[in-house]
Amino acid sequence: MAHADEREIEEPPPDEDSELEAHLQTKRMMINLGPSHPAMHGTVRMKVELEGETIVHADLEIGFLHRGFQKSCENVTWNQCLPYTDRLNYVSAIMNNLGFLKAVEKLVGLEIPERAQYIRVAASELHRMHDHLTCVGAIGLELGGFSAFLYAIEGRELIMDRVSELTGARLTTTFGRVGGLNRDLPDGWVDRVYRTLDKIHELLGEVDGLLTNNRIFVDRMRGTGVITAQDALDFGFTGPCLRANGINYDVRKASPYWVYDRMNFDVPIGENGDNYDRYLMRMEELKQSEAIVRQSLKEAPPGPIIVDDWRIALPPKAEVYGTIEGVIAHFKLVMEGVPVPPGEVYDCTEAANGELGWYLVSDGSGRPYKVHVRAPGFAILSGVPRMIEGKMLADLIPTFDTINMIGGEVEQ
Amino acid sequence: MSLRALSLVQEKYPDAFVEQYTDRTGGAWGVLKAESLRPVLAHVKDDPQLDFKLFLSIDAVDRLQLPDNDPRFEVVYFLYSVTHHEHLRLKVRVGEATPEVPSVTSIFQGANWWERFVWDFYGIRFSGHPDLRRILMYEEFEGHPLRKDYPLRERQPLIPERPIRDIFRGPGTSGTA
Amino acid sequence: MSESDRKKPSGDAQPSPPGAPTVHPAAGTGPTPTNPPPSPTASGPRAGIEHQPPAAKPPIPPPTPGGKPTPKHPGFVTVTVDGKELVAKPGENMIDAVKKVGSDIPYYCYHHRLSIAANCRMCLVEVSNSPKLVPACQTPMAEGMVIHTNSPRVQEMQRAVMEFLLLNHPVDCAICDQAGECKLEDYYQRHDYRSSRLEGEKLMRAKRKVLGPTVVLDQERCVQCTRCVRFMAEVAREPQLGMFGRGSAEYIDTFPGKQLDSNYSGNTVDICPVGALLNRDFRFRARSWFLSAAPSVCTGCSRGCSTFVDFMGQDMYRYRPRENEQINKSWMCDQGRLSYKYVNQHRVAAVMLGRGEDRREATVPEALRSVAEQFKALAGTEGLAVLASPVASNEDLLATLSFARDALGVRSVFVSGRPGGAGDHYLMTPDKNPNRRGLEWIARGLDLALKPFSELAQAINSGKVKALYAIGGEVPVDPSLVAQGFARLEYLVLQASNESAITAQAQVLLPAAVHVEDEGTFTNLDGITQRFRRAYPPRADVKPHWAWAVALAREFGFPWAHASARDVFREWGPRVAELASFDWDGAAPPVKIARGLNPLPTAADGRPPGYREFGPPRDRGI
Amino acid sequence: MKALEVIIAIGVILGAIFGLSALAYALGGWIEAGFPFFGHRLVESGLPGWAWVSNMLILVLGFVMLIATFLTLAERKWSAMIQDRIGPNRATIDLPGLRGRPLGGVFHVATDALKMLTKEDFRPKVADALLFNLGPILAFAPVLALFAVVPVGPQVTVFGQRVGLQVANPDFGMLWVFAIASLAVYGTSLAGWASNNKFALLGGVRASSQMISYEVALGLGLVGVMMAFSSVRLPELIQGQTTHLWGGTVELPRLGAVNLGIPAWGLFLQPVGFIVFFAAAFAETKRAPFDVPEGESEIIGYFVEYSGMKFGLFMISEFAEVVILAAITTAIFLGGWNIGFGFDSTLTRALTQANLGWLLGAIYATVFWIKALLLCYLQLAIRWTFPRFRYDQIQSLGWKILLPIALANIFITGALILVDPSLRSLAVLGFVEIGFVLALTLRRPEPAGHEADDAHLPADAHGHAPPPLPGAAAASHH
Amino acid sequence: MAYKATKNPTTDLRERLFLPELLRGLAITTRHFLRNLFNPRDTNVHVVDRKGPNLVSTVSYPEEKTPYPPGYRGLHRLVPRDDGKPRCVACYMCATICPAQCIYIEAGEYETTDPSSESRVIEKYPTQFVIDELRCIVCGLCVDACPKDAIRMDTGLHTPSEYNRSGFVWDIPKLLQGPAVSHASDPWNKRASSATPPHQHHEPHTRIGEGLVPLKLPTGEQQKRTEVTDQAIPVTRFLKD
Repeated sequence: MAHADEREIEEPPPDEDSELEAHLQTKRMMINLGPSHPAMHGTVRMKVELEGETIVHADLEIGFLHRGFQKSCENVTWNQCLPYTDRLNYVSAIMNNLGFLKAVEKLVGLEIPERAQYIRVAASELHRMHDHLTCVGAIGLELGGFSAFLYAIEGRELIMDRVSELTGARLTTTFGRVGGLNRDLPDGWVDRVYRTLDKIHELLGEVDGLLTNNRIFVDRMRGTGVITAQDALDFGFTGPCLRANGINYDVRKASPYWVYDRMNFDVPIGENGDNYDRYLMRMEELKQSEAIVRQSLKEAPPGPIIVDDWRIALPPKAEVYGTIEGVIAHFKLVMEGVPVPPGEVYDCTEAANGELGWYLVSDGSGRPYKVHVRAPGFAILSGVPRMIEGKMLADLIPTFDTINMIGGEVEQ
Repeated sequence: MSLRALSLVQEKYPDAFVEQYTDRTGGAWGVLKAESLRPVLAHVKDDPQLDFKLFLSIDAVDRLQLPDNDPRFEVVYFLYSVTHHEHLRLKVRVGEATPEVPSVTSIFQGANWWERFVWDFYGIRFSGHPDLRRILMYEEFEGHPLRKDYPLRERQPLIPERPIRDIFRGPGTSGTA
Repeated sequence: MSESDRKKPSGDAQPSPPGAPTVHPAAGTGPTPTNPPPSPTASGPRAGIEHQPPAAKPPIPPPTPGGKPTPKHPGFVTVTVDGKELVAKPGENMIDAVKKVGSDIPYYCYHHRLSIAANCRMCLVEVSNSPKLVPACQTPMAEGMVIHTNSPRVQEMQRAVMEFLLLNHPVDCAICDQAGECKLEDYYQRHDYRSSRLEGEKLMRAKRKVLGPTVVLDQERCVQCTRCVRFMAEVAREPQLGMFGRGSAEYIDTFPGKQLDSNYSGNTVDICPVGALLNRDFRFRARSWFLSAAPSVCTGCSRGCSTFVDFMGQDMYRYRPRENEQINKSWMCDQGRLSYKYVNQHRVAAVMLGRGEDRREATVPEALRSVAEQFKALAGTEGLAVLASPVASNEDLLATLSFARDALGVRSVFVSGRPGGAGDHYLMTPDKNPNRRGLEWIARGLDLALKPFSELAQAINSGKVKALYAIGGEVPVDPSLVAQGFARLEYLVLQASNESAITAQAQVLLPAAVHVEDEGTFTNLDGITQRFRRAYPPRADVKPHWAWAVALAREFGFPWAHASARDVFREWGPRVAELASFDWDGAAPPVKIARGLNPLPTAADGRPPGYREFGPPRDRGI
Repeated sequence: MKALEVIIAIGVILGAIFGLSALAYALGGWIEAGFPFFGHRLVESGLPGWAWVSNMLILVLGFVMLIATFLTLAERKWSAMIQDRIGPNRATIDLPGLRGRPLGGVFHVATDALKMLTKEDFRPKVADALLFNLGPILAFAPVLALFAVVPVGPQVTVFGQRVGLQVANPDFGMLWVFAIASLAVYGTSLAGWASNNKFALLGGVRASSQMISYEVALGLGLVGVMMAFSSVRLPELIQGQTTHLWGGTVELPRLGAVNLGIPAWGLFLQPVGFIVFFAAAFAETKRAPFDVPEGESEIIGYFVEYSGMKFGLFMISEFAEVVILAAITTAIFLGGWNIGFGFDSTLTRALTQANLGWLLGAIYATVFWIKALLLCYLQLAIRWTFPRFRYDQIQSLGWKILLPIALANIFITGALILVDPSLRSLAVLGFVEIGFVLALTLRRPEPAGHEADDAHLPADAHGHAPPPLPGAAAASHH
Repeated sequence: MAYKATKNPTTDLRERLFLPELLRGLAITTRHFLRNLFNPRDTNVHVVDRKGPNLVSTVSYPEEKTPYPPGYRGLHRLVPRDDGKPRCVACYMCATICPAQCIYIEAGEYETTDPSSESRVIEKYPTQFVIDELRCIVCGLCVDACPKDAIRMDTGLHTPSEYNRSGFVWDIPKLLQGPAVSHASDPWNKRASSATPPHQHHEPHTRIGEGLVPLKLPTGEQQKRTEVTDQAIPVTRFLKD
């Protein structure tokens, strides 16, 4: 273990400046935060070396939630991967579902029906709000402002209701299929979404009133968890965490997919790269997402929701029940999966926490040969030691909150 | 997508690429020689014409079951340029016997964890990595699970597993449980 | 690529559809390499059987104008298939030939071992010398012919044929055993994939008509390709099936009052491209896509037909014939087909010590210690005899007999084995032991004399033999009689795979693996040695014979460290003259294991994987 | 219906307080007047003032502990209401009439107590046994002792004896509060150290440093009031606050002369002092936003290793501190039992004439507790509204903000008192300060900056003014 | 068109003074407190995004329940035919697509002599159909994959709790519940007599649980059976087809 030795040599020799300090020897305190600790979202273990309350060195240990995502996906058909993608970022599962499907569709060379694109946009943005509300609420919670948390969670709960009406499940949505969607919008759903958005708007105002200008909150957030733009790029920050550094990179704008180019929205950017800016990014994006949901639902055209190609999409049920053609196509698709032609693709969407990249390799069979997920949280989490070393122990809390680490996607 | 970048790199380092591809999805990528990986990555990061400063990720592909599987592993680097809005995909191929690739942690700090990831799951070493430990699997784990020849059913529990007996009663439980 | 290879449960024999399925042509389908071709080809990694020799590229002779074209390559026929030049032997079938250049012509009725019927019309192709589309199976290739297997006309025709074939096909995939290995499914998805345009009613005909002991017929599903009729007439030479009726009322059936009771009737199920003929033994027991296949050898008789073993988890479901020009062509007999059952049933599962009331389960070291203790005392004396079964593989015999010679000091070996039976006119032989020739060779190679079983009985009765080391539990006479004889033995060490009357008499019963659970070789009665592959690992303490021999030898103090059948063959194979030149690795069938659809791991709570959670498969059927 | 329930609940609470106060007065009067002592009555034996015994029992064990106990319920119920939840509503007693009626979750208090008492009393093997056990006691005992000097009701004549609701009225008055409050730090720091747990140690260190830091501000915040009323004894402070700053006597029919003036409550005279004292005392209670010693999402706190009733002592001492802080603040800044605005004189006159001293005292005590309960609510609301300070920010708040403000306040107050002993100019300054803060609070915040910058964007891009949608407009909320 | 959303509240006196913003926060929470204190809780769980005077959206679970939306993925059921047997023909599609491998099926064959005319048509039925509800991840792919409309997740129930794991292994007697479903394309509808109903090919475009053909109902015998089923599980829990 040569590298371990090198590290020990790199450590600075003990400070022998003054005689006084020689007598007043202080030892650094090593404490373990996690894997089961209220501040460690999911199960992350952080070995922290403290000098007083100042973090001298932090070492993150992840993997407690590892489920073998890639290996699992390599052994099921493309559509069967969807439940696995649910469990990556389980707070915005739809975005994972649809992001994965988008990559597969790109590999196949499919263009999905327009209505499906609109619904995908609306569902994604709803779940972006879901994710951001959770994050904002969690910031409140872990900084002690419990009411703000519950107001945000109330909004999140409403989105969950809408999502369960849309997808059939609150959390693990398994929404969408290669080539489109597995179900259309339920009756009256659009109106309920509008009402939900109204309510969330009101709740957000309250969260905003409780937190944004509160000096206690501002003091906790501003100037803590700072990362420079250079470092942020280096570590691979994307999404709100990168934009908080003033770097304008949003996949929805940089390479618009689905119908995002028809959506009227803006990308908020920050400048300081601290916790406060990251918090503001999420608050602003909530408003932007709300606008996108409204717009996409308003403009969604009628029409089919999945491609009419029985090699890709399951035939309509009546055809399956009644005709041999339908049942054959159905069987072939279930048995062998979508025949994705051999090749590889890298494709990305803007998930709630940043660029959700998929690197897919197909060998031409119905199952993926390789599914690499570039989870935004993984890169961001790897930058956390940089953000908190030299800061106080308590700064760890808002930092962990604002990066919105989701164990499921980081640990695959 | 990143053909421009590939050709720019080609200009600067004529010998760097083993192969270049474009595929039907519109993606383009290049396979680099292992020794030119670090210079090329440093170049694409710093050259203002390229400016691939955003480090996305690293992963590997075990090509064991693909028709063309020599060398066996392919380490893939994903970069993005926030100024030119381009993705860049670079690959390095490495054989099975001594899977070792130069580390790029000194160029991109974010590579640290991803390289640990690749080491963990594919057993590809990164020479010059400051702290090449497993990242998601536990230290006691043997083997590299994403290799295609790692058996899917292999189990390496740290705590001995206790079989759960009552499930073996089989179906028909709606009567007597 | 043979017919039987095609019918594999996984998708390995079915190349994925050409090009990318797309509804948006502008998106582009094929990869565009700037340099070399990008990653994997369509055939995929699991298409290992398919071998595509590169087309020969001799120098191009100058073209001759007018008249009958001069052969471009003298002695060969040169045609152009989909823009690629193909050099074929005269008389070669077009369907087989075009595969060499990567073209694929679909067909139902064609079979390379049967006569040409050309009645399914699926193989229609466009050729330069005919205004109409011609059936590829029937059309001889002419010099300079230009063949299009994939032109729009051909595609439209394939669609039309598929539509016709499906017109009267019942909506039966859900209950049809053929689903997953059905050519209708494959070709529909590849060539048609349109919805039904049928407005009227489908024809209704006899379903589930039992044709004989092996085969059940569903006349609705039949596409009238007559492969089965031709097989029974031409290969089995027992014409028991016929086509009856005319036009849309045409159907397959047995002749009135007759049954399909040939010993080769099972092959009609194999060659049936749809689910019309189904095997009654396999019926409804498993879905084909769950089954994994491993190349193996039938152990039903000394013919040693090459087979595929279809298995799921640690259970075997069926044999399918594997193409082997030397032995069984593409066929196997029904008796052999059913001979797999001993692999699943009445297996010896644990090491047992003691006889009668003292019998108890024991650990492996305990049993080995006990054997070593007893045998060491008797080693080299007349009182210790060795009984070897010709059902064991060559590797098993090599290791066990070497152990018997070196450690037990015997000079001769008694031969057990299954009792003889009937043979037939084609493949089945009277000797039901798959490896008698191998046993003979090995005994000779190891300087051991072979003695018949009857002498052992005498020796036991006379009290000459007190202890017996038996490899394999099969005996040529009634097992209960043998068991009575064995009861007189003071010490019986038996390595057996299946429970029988004899295993009850063993003081030490060591559970032995069967051939599907290990690698190895058999030598059939013609002296052809065949490798077989392991399908799945044995359960619990079950070990191959050679492994028991090695373990016992170590207990005796021999430094044997053979870890696989391969090691065993490397060590002792060269001592047997006939096996010395056998290329053990090279003779391995190319496909290791064709995976079933769901090889997912066990659950976190340690339960076995999904489908066979509740015990071994049951015997069902009509 | 709900309003009725609320009114009934409030009535029950007030009735209980009133009854308990009346009981305290009656008992005190009876002890003074009729309690046999050395064969004589107290008055006759020359040992008056023994009513403190009953006061101690009823005030400290009755009022403080009961209110603190019910605050555990209130904390959950009120926070639930703040956060749009229901709160405790499950525990019921299987008795006729109570069956299936959770009564707003009031029985949860009992179940909590039962839980605390019956939980395993766990002690880590590596902990220091003596100090570990001592911790909760040292944290709890001083808190109760604090209440000794707080007067809950005025001195009235009961059974012919002058009785007040105060355990002790020493000359040093408020200094007792400062002295005892600083003792509680031993409990927490011992608990943190003795647990032999790094998290607990961090919590203990944080707690002790925080409590010691805020001692200073705590004292200085009160200096202004003490100067204004020239006393450190709480009854005198309250008495001082009953005076009127402005306003004249109005002769009303049947009620006689009524002074409709603005009372000289400490809050009006010393808003800055109030804030400083309240913040500092809040920090002493170690409740959010000053709960870094606990810091549930960071280090879990000095009592991380405690369970059962030992943990319960820490918890209940926290709530007792809440009550006591509310009581002291009421006494010093909200005029104690003083109702103000002319009611006092009328009421006193009427009831004194009717010789219903106990009634007068009980009414005043109820008023006192109403004020204290409002302050309790304030503390709870603060706890559920604000985020937590950071450890160093607490220190800088104490040393860099509260301390200078308190000092400045003292100098200004001193100067103003010197100039105008009638306290009116001090009150004017106080009103100006209060008005300034309220004005800032009520002013609408400016719209966020970006909207002005990006005026060219359509309005609905920001989601604030979405176009009227058929669904949204038609949506009725039953 | 990115815009700077960052701001610096430390330049604002209100923020610097602590008090104004704290008071505003207190006002928000106190407003909630008072609103919830004086207004009765609306137990109408249908309208969860209410904006009325009382905001409490908590559902007191066992007493109040939120209705499952149509299409919600609940506990599985095996859909019965009109004659009470499962529609399932043991085609293993659900077992194939189940990512959790929680479905175990064993197929059986109706006797050729089975008096029921339907069995003549169907031949195959599940002798075992077992779902390990502990393994199930409720992804709903099995419902998608069923070519016979034989498995649905429209019960609106969750798996009830059990004391041992085997209780979570649901087999046919437990799974077979809910109203019977019949389609015109079902083989017994086509083959029951020589006068076969016309084959309906282009039934309306259906996805899971929608647009199904109305129940083919019922003779007196079947009516009785349906009622029994309804008693066991209130029909309201099932979604309208």
